[in-house]
Amino acid sequence: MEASAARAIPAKDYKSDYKPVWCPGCGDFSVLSSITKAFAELGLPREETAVISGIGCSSRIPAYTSVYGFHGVHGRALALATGLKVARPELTVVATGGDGDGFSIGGNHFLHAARRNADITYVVMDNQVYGMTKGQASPTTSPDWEKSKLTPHGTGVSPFQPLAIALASGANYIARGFSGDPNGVARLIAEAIQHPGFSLVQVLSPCVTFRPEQRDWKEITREATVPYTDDTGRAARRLMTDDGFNTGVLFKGNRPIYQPSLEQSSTTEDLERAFQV
Amino acid sequence: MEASAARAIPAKDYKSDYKPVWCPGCGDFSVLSSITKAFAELGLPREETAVISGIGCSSRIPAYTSVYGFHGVHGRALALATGLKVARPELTVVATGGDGDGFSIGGNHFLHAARRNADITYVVMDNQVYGMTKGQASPTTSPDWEKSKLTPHGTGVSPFQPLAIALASGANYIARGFSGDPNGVARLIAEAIQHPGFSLVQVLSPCVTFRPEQRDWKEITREATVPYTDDTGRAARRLMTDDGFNTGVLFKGNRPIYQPSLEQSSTTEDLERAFQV
Amino acid sequence: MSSNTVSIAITGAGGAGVMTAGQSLLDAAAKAGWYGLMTRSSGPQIRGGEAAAFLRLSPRPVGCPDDRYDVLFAFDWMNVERFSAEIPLDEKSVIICDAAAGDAPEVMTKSGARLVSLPLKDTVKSIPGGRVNMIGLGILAALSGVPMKAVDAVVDDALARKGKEALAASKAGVQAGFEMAKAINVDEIALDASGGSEKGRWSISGNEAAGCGAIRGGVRFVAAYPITPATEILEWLAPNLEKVGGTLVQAEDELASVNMIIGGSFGGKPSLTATSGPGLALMTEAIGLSVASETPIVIVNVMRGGPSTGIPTKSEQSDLNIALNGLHGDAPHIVTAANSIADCLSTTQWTVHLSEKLQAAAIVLSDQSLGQSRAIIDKPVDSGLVAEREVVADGVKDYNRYAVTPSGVSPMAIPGTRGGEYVADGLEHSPLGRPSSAAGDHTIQLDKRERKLTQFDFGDRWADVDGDGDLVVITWGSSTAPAAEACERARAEGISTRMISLRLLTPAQASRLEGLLKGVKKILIVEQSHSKQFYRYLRAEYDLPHDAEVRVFKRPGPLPIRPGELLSEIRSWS
Amino acid sequence: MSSNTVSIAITGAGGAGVMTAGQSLLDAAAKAGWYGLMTRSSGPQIRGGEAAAFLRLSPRPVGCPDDRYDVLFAFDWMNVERFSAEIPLDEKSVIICDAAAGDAPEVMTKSGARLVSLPLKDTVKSIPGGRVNMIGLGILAALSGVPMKAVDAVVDDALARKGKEALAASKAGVQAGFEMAKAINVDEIALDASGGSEKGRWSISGNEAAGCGAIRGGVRFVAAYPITPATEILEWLAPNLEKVGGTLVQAEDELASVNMIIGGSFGGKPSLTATSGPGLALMTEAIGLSVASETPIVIVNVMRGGPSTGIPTKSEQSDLNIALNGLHGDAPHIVTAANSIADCLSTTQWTVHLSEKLQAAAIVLSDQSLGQSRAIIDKPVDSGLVAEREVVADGVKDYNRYAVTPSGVSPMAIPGTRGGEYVADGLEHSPLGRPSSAAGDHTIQLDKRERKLTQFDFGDRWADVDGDGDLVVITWGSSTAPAAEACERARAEGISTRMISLRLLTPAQASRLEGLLKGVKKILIVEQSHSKQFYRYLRAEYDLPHDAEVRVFKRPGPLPIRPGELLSEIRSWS
Ligand SMILES: Cc1ncc(C[n+]2csc(CCOP(=O)(O)OP(=O)(O)O)c2C)c(N)n1
Ligand SMILES: Cc1ncc(C[n+]2csc(CCOP(=O)(O)OP(=O)(O)O)c2C)c(N)n1
Ligand code: SF4
Ligand code: SF4
Ligand SMILES: [Mg+2]
Ligand SMILES: [Mg+2]
Repeated sequence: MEASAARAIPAKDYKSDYKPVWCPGCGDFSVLSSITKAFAELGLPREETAVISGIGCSSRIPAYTSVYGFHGVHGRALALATGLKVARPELTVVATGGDGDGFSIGGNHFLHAARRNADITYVVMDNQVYGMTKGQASPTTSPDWEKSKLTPHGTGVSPFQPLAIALASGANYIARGFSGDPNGVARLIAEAIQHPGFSLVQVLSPCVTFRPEQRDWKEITREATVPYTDDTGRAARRLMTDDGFNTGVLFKGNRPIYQPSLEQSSTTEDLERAFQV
Repeated sequence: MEASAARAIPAKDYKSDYKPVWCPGCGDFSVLSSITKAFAELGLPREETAVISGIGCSSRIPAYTSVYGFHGVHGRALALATGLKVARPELTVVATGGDGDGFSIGGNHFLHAARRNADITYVVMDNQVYGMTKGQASPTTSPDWEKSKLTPHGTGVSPFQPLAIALASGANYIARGFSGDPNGVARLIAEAIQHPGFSLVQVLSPCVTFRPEQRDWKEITREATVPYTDDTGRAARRLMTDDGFNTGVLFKGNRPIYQPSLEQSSTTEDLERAFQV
Repeated sequence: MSSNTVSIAITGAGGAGVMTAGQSLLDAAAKAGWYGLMTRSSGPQIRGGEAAAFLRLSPRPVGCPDDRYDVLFAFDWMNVERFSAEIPLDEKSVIICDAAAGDAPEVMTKSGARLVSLPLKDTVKSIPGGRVNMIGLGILAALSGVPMKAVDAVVDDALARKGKEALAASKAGVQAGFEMAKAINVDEIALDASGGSEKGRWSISGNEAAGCGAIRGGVRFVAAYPITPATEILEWLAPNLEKVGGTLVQAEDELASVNMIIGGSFGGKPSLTATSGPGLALMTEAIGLSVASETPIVIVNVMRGGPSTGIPTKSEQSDLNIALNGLHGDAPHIVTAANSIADCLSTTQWTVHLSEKLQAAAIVLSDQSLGQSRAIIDKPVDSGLVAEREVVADGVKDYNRYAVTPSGVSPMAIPGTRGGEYVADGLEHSPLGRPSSAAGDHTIQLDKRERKLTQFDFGDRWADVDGDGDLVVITWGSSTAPAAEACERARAEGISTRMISLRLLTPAQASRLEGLLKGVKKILIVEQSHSKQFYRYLRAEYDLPHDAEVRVFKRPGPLPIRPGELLSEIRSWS
Repeated sequence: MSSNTVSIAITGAGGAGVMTAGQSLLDAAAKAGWYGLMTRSSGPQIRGGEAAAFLRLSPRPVGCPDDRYDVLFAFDWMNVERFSAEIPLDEKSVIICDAAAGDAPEVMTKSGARLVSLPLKDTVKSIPGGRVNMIGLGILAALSGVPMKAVDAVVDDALARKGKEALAASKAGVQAGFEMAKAINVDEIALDASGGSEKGRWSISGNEAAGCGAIRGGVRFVAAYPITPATEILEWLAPNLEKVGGTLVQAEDELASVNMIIGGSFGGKPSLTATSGPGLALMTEAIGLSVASETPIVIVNVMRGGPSTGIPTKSEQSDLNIALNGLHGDAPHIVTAANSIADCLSTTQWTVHLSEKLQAAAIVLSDQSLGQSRAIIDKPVDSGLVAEREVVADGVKDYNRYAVTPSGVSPMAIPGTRGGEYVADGLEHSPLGRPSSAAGDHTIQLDKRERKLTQFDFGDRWADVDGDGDLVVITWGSSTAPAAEACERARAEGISTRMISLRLLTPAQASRLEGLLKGVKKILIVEQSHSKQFYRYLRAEYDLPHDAEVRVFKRPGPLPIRPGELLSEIRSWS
């Protein structure tokens, strides 16, 4: 990477000239800025960077950046990102998406990407709702939210704990941010990219259309007072009892990274010799 | 349930007369016995009981019982079991299967069944391998196991922690047993069935064919010395640092159960009135 | 038939109140005893972008948009070019717009339509709390001939709980619109209000209709994952199912939802899910399980533009292939198709009945244009077809779940039935239900699963057949309405045509269709797909007469197939 | 042609060494310069149950099992009835069994085969460390005419590292068997050992061949989830791919594996996965993503008995429907089929080439009978067809990923290429790659994706065509070998027949096939499915001559279609 040349790219140049489809006021605008700021801070060459997503409002993000991207199918961003990273280890691979995409239909890949611990950064814009399909409960929705016609008495189901699950699965870096603090989120993303292995950055990103009450998040979120730990036992306890509004880095580990070597040692003819009688 | 009449059924009558396809010495024989013992202990009416599985050696178990059963597709036992339980709450629903079925392809349903917390008992015969497909690594396989041609240098990936994940997801009862102790496992299963909500019983059940070294498990497994807790924070810490060989009940919670009411309050005509102009 | 109907397009920026105006006009037409259809369109913005409502009103039932619009009502010109392909105008059309909105764009005016610019924003200023869209409603009601009384009744219903002032403001707006309309010569457009009759009319979308058909058919368990354009089926079902003793589970994904309904059905409850293409693709493995284990399930698939994520908000008939042939192995199942909004109800109900009767996996095909459009229809007659599963009685002896029977249907034991304990299996099995890889068992069960579908008498519902003549139009689903209207118009011109709309796609009713096609010389196949999926299906399953000329009118979404296009096709061939 | 080949079935309980005996005999035949085929069968037990090895040896290439077996060699009679349907015997057959094994079961003897009971267990007692299966090997080698020298060489190879004693014991066993065989009159069975030639012969299974073809074609990234009967492709690839600079990821499920290879391919690496029916069903949603985003991927689908979990260890050609039509939306893609074990290599290689060239999703169909059987074949010539993706150069300006081109193929930018930054999308899109629901963009891209497949010249590989005559046999995949052998035999009898085996199933090469069928009067379609999937496909895609009579020979798995059955069919028609 030609760091100095690359470093010259300002954050705005990581944005495309394509107008987001998001509702005015959607938290995702700010997450887009945080991502591009993080890219600028790290001086990532555009052509060596890829943003991969699934389906949802938040998953529209790749098209609004100017790097390589893939807007795949619902729930499979991490699988696609893993394939890309393993096949092309020199690229910076950032997966993005929503709480529905990542934790509902995509839950299995979330588990296994964290466990596999390839060097991928996963930015989840958590708005505790399915925005794109017009307001159903997501795994992170609280059990008593009654505004979705699909669950008229609320889901009655305890919310999904993405950070605790990520930790139990094997993620190597776990952080939470709030879209109301774009610079803070940018720092978390930049650090996540730099930290080896699977990094999760949960960004609380309000859906002003279907969860207007989330505008209050700016009052509720707070920077975590306890510093992060690298002890999984302590982190587990902390994340299990966390109320979901502490921001900052919550866990940084040293778990082994998944990256098979791609060195060649034989020719096809060598391999074929084994078939000879 | 006519308890007294039902209680008369001996464990062996919960077995069918169909010969298991398992290899001689397979741990699953003993798990089958534990399940039928648990049924007998609880005096479950056969017709009110269902065993639901996916695909794998372990998932063959329903056919070897004499209760209702469903041998579904790979990885979906918990989804099918959830549908059955929600639609027919009065039945006792036990899901069974292997570590591949439950934690690899079935990982997402594992997460969400635990979170939903319907009153289902899930018995996983964990042999840290895909037995049925002749010996590939499963999520619980240790990273340095090199016997599978698919991962000739080992998986290089940290093992899946089923109990920690179950806890983080919301399971209400978490226990571990060893197939070498069929009575102990029977007790855990019986208790799991009685405990409301989603109960996980991980049974270490050796695959003598592809993991012959697992015969050593009888030396390694031990009854947990610390009693179980109902505190999720403490349980999280404990399960994250657990070495995988402590047996017994490890967590019992009081999390809310998922069971929508099935009472009727209207007729179809009532509903249709809303369409009238 | 333009003479008997009026077609109106309403466009405007987000917040302009396009949908409220359109919906109120439709409701008012219904109150007046008319029929009508309203479809919606919007730009790419998730919320708050430009929107369009397309209405067609008539004293006779209306099945699809007309060839052209009588009126385009533009609150403003914001991104209106996005809709221009959807709004065919001509010299007889009237474009009504706000004088304050600036010049009408060329793409609209080049049609030669008469442009009427009215001082909407100015007028509304004089009405405290008034909104421009209510003025629009008044103008459009007057233009189409909907009586003021009906509009008032709708406004009353809608705004009663908003308080007196809001109500008064709205009424004043409507009234102002009515007055303004006098300035436009509307005689060519407005219908005769007296045509209507108010008996038992329903206002319903195809998705609501599918939900209602499910409940009528006896469905009591639903598990599903939201997806456009099927979600409204679930949103209607969730609160309603629980009232009749059923329940709906929002699943974590489509793999879960389809397996959950297999579980519910195994438990004896008629079970259903609803989805669209991407979700259906995820379900096919488990649909195969339903086939092999003979556990009945119904999947309503509301088609949208494909492939892949495609065009989620637009209609297309391109999931036919996967619905018919998307399962691995030899997996006979049922595929039906609703051919109108009202038919979403009766076809879903029928399909639940069939699925339960035949212990079969069944897919109902609907599409976005049916599912998300709203129509004024006659209250659908209840066919009385409900779930009637053949079951064994408590205490059954020597029970063989997959017993070989002449019909191919083997009585099922529902958990709770003593003596019926069996294990349902996706592995091939013996009649007793034990896994078997023997050639004999495989053939017996393959035969049985095929036989129960091919030997069953599906009765008259397999197709809608209308008219006579040796030009036959064969179509299905939402292409039926434009085809039917084209045939009707052709007949009015003296061209005799017959229209066949297949409701039962598989098992194919070969002898029935082939009987109808005997001696036919011209066959026009109509479908909304790019790769002629329906045409290929017809070739594969039926012997079309060798000496007939076969033409295919096909086009992918998102633009609807219009009756006039098909009429031209028919005319040019006669 | 029984006269030129020898067919041997070996059966026995788990641990009897059935597979070792069979494999050694095959290897020995190969060493002798013969060709051969060995397929396996076993009971339901996961491990250690009864097993059978079916061999056919010949100085000429062998594609499928023969109609009958010359020899059944039974180490014991344990559950042998499980295999009886797979082992047709007649009066000319010889059943050899251990005198200690008890009476031969009626199901075997009723064929009228000559029963030879030999003191195997008794004999082995006199050989310290000896095993019965080595005696069997000796007997069978003698019976079939495989020279002792070749058997010795094989035993040397196999047992070298087990130490001298083991080697000696085995050789003694083989020798004893050779001696014993003299007691049997074998002249009618044994082949002339001189027929062979040792040049460049390979021993390979269809699954290994597919793996090898993938690597030859340039595949360097594989992600997959194990499934019977495809796993061996992955097990061969994992250790080999890494030697040539590629890698294989064991994914958590099939949804992950297919999306992973889309990611790898997006990254510029030719990427592949392998699966079977249930896994393919789970992949169809993402295969649609490959189609819409034009990211090439290859899926090798090794078919097994269906539907659902079906019969995992047995062969069937019943995933044709899903491979062709299992995607939602209009999703043109490539489907090829390997028609022999050797062809698993060349068809996979060719398909990788096509997929990359056309930026298309491609499915290679193989099946259990090809994938898990082992053949002695000539070393396959390298076609030289490799991945050649059309890409843009570093520094490209004004790049449009989905640019409209005459060929339909738009040059791709691989990450790392400056100026090529684009977003691949499963939503319908403009040429630039931006989401679009406009009718114009949809049609342009649908046309382009179709055009790139229909306009491409696929050359001669689309089908294997052999012979002449106005009876034409049309078939595909593993049904090809019995069909070809039946045609050959028919020709030998003076019945002229032509055999067409389609290798390229979609895009259908209509004009090519129709050209071959001009004037043909009799068409025999041969396939291993229950619901005539191939026949329906042919009807849908090709105009079969109106005046030809079409007959279908179809049967589901698990029993193989035998050449003699087809010959009878042909004969009865001539
Ligand atoms: C297979 C499949 N199922 C369902 C959908 C419909 N769908 C699109 S986005 C979405 C949920 C998005 O929620 P989230 O990921 O939280 O994103 P948000 O819109 O809230 O940012 C759903 C259910 C789909 N596109 N594909
Ligand atoms: C969709 C699908 N993918 C793959 C398979 C193949 N398969 C069958 S069982 C199995 C793994 C079983 O492992 P586990 O659940 O641990 O059971 P065990 O045999 O070890 O008891 C796999 C991969 C399948 N049947 N279906
Ligand atoms: S619906 Fe919600 S998440 Fe989607 S763009 Fe609007 S505010 Fe954002
Ligand atoms: S392969 Fe392993 S898990 Fe399967 S039956 Fe044999 S011992 Fe048990
Ligand atoms: Mg969300
Ligand atoms: Mg296992």
